[in-house]
Amino acid sequence: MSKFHVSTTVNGDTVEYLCDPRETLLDCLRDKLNLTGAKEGCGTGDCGACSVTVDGRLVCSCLMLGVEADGKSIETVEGIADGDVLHPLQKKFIEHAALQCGICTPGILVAAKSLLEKNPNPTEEETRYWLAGNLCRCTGYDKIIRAVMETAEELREAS
Amino acid sequence: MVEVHLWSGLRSLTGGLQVVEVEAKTTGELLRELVRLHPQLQGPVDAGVSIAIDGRVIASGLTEPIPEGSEVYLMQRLRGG
Amino acid sequence: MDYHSPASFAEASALAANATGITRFLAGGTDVLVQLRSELVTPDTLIDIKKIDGVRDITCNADGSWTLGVVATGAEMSEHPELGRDWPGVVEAMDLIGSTQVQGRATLTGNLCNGSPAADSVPAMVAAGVTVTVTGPDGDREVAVENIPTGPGKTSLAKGEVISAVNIPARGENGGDAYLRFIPRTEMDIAVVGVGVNLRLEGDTITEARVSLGAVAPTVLLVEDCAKAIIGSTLDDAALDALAAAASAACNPIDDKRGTIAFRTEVAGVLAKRAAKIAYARAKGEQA
Amino acid sequence: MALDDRKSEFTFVGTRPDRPDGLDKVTGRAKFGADAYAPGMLHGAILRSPHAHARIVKIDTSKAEAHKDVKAVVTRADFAEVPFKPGLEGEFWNVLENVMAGEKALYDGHAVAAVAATSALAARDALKLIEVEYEALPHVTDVDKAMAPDAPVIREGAADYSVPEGMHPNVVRYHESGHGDVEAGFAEADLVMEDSFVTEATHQGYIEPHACLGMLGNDGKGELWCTTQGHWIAQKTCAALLGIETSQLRVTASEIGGGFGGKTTVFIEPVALALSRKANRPVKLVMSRSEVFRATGPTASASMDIKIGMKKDGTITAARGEFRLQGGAFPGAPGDMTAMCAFAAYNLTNVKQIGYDVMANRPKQAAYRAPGAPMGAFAVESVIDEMCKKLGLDPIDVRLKNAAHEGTKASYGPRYERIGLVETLEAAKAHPHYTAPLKPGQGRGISCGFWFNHGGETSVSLALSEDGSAQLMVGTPDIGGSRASMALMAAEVLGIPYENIRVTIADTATLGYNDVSHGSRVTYASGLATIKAAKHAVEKLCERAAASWGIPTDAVKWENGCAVPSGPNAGDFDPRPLADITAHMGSTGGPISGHFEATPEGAGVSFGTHIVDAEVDPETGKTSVTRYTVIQDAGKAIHPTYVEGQYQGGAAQGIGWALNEEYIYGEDGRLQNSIFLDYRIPVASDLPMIDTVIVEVPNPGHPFGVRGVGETGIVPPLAAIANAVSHAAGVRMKQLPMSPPRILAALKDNG
Repeated sequence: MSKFHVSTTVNGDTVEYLCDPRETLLDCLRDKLNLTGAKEGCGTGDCGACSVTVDGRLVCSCLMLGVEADGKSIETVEGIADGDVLHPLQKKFIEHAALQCGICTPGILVAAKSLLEKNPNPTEEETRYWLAGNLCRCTGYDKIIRAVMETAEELREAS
Repeated sequence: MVEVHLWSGLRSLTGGLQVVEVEAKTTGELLRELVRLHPQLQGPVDAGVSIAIDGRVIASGLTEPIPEGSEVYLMQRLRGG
Repeated sequence: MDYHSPASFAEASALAANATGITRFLAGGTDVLVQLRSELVTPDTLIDIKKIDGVRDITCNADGSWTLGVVATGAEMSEHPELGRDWPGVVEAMDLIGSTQVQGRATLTGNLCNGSPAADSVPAMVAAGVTVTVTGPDGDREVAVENIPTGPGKTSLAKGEVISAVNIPARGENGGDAYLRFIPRTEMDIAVVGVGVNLRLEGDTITEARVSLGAVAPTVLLVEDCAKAIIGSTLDDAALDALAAAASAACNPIDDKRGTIAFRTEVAGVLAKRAAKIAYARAKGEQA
Repeated sequence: MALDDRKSEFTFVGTRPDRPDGLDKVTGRAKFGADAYAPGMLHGAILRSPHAHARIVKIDTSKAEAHKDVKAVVTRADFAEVPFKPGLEGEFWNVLENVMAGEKALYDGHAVAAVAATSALAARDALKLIEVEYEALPHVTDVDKAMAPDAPVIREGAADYSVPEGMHPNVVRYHESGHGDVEAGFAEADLVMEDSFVTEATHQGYIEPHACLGMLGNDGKGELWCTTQGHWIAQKTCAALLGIETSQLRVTASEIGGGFGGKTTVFIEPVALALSRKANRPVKLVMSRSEVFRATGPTASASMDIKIGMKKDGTITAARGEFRLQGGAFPGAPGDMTAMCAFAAYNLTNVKQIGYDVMANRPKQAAYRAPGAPMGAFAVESVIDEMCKKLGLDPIDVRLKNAAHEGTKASYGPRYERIGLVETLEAAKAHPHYTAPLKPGQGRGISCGFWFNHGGETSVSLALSEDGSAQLMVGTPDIGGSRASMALMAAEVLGIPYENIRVTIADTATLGYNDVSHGSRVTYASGLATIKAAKHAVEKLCERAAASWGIPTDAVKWENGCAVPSGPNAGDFDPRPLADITAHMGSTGGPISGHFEATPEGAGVSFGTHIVDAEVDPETGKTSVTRYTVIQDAGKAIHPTYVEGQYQGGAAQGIGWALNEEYIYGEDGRLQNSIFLDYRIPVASDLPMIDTVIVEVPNPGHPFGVRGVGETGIVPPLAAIANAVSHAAGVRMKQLPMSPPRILAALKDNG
């Protein structure tokens, strides 16, 4: 079985890897690029723990093949902070205890960032529906939703 | 002497007694005495028991002192999640 | 597994025609990858059609009809400024599929070709009278959406055939469509029942209607009795009751992990009424 | 232990600082179970039975072994030949049998063989080369059917001493307790109600699948990295199953992506080590979600009968409950816990409870947050609610009238110490939620809940650095922010800033034994041990100060992070801050550290009361939870934000259990919904904000008054939601989950 050579951009860096066509983008990020921030919680696109953006579009990296990433631009949780300056969402998640075990946190941060980029003023309902594909089993979502909405408010005030 | 209250499911192993008197100063002695007096209690003791002394549940410790006159209950070993 | 990314549908069709074993086309991949990962279906040949020119385009034609490229995603449909004004039912049906993440990849064509009787977009497309262009070794043919699925996981597409475009009719005057589904949660579930309604009015009276049901039979149903129940009416209570009765009567569901026969049959009627009211209000130009 | 130094004024405890592992967790840096890699690492995969119950006639692994990418194949024959005692008393045998089937496959998903190969894909492909010949046997998955005379026997002789004569061999444990005369009590009642209830098995649903990386050399020395609630139990169990010495296996706990009780045992860890021993290379094993559902512990399913007698004024005269719990193909279903907890909230003169532990062809049940308690509360609190309705009484008033308090003889035997049930009920009654108007179609429900909590074996070590900072090593994996709580308690004792304390979850080679993070014990037991270890260090700090001042040690006390003379007679010396003492510790007697090892036995039981509003669509039977309030006694909240988080998480899991989560088995005994698409845990859009009220009735068994808070929060929701739904729908729901088809069917039956 021949492998495919893929050249892609991840968090601004040009990277290359060889992959079997059956391997998902998530497999490639984790096993070939050592970017283990994205997690596999289900492998079926139901939990969102593997969320990344591809050319600016929020997707589950478990529902995309590694070979499809060729020529794309991918952003993962590892790229959210600007160097050592945390993104406001990251700060707010820590401050609000919007995580308990933290396994869903990378995916939720990627998804929430994508929401705020599209909609700087989401309602609670919009936030909840946007994040419906990001399962969290620890928090009951309360503090997550509060953290996202408060970040949105802060970002609006700052701009 | 300590009066040990058993759970009712154990009566079949003590000839119908639900309260058993034993001489014991610690939880470990208490279990040893219980089994000595009622050998059939070996089963539940092996399966795991907890001991409540005046309401405080000793989950597994065998060295806890049993003060004179305290109220003592034998309980199934507690498990948690 | 061989992976190909052809540059044209003709090439895609030829690849499929010449492939042996199991062949799958890869659009959004939200079903294909799940089946691959769970080893339910491991294709021998996977043909990625996303590199074909124009497959993402959403085009409004001169006659008011729409042509959608086969890998236009749910998110792209929802974000389109005009499509949802013409066909809110089709767009909302597509939008109901999966999460925001899934919307970033999932397509109408993929939803259709997966062959699930519970596919959300399919009843909406059937009600809307959508057709698809099928490219095969012998050229193109146009097929009504309701004629694509033939049973759970099965389609009428022959070896070497691939859907190359989605054609949505012109909305025209005084028309409205709607899609509703029942799921136990608010999101992320497969439809237990789905109902698509598309109708046209003259004044307050319904003159044309198409009603389709999902997840209540081996394939999505286009139910003529439902249409008959409301055509000629102003969607009064009697018409709604007749619609619900016709919808329930058309059901031929199964008991499974997602719902019971009794539940699906009952709720099909309930949702038919609710969807018809929304479509009716839309046809009248009211917000709904 | 003596707790003469109880504290009620705090500097750090009760504040809400950022958690120490926050940065790692928001940047993707935190390393969870599947995030470890090793040089030369192989990938493992496990072959699982497609049958609910089958004799394994033959396993032919030769084709898999011959494959070029495959480096090892293991079956049961590759595990320890130690003749573990089977049945209830032999938990090692049960675990071994569960992680790799012996003569029989006992449930759909039971492991039968495993491979290690050079890639994950190669390992999965190689599984297809293993040929297993099965002889299918009759199966049973329902608890009541498993107890019926004609039920297939899962395993002869698994029952223990407690099971009365004449019961089916699938009944493996029996519990009966209570006091008074229930029949006499029923005779005194103005109203007696009797009803039956059913709950399905649910899964803990942690988002992180089980994952591990193991290396075991043929010298008997090994390393294991795994996601677990307790790495010492993993160490002990793996060593036993592989026939090696416990201390030769070092186990490191990864960051853990949720457990809720489900990661208190091992599943893939011994398999990875067995593969590694055979291949002589590190082996990583990661479960798929489907494997998690099929082969790791769901909670027990239950079938229950309740009978309660009540006077017109709401006084409960007698209560009787029978609880049949199915816990998979092994002993362990917590029928005894269900029975002991069911009526624990009430002061009862006459009470009797019976619990059964029943085996069936399902995966071995594992603990799930207050294991056994939620089902019993569902049944009991539903009947009480129905009686309140019949008698026209306020449900909180009735509970207050019968509430257990200090000195009450508990339904399970002993008298309560100081408890906080009444306080939670009073807070519920005073909460604006309780009297807020309801819209048409909505109903309100309340319920109480009880859980024991646990202490357990605990070791903690604290070392001071020259610069005056402290490193604290605890052995209970941090699932929900416990490192923050530990640092707060250490800061409180040492009097140094919270930020100056680094908390590490130590591996099994660097700290003494620790029980699992379960039983709501971490903040209680590791917290108590942290306080004691810090005090131990403080004693040494005081000794050094005393020596430098030339006064007796007992003339020095510790105040605000400084050694100070303890009175006017001790002499006039300037306070010596901690950092001042540690700066010179090398030359004044050596390094300073404190440690504590014990089994704290004062966990203190816990109560909560929940209020919930639900709305039911009468045409579809769909329920929405519109408002939720959790009120629970925390004893003392160390980090209140994380206490709230525990309350909210428990409520959310309870909502899932009540409304949509269930194990669905087909006629063939196979699990039909082993993915998150069809095992429906609540998503963000399903839930409202979850309000919390932290009641603080200090636990006399902890220096700061802490009671565990992790588990009690899942006990009341099932009943509270059932009560709300029943009021909203106008029909009593007696089966969980209250899925739309069940509610709609109940509405139809009700006309």
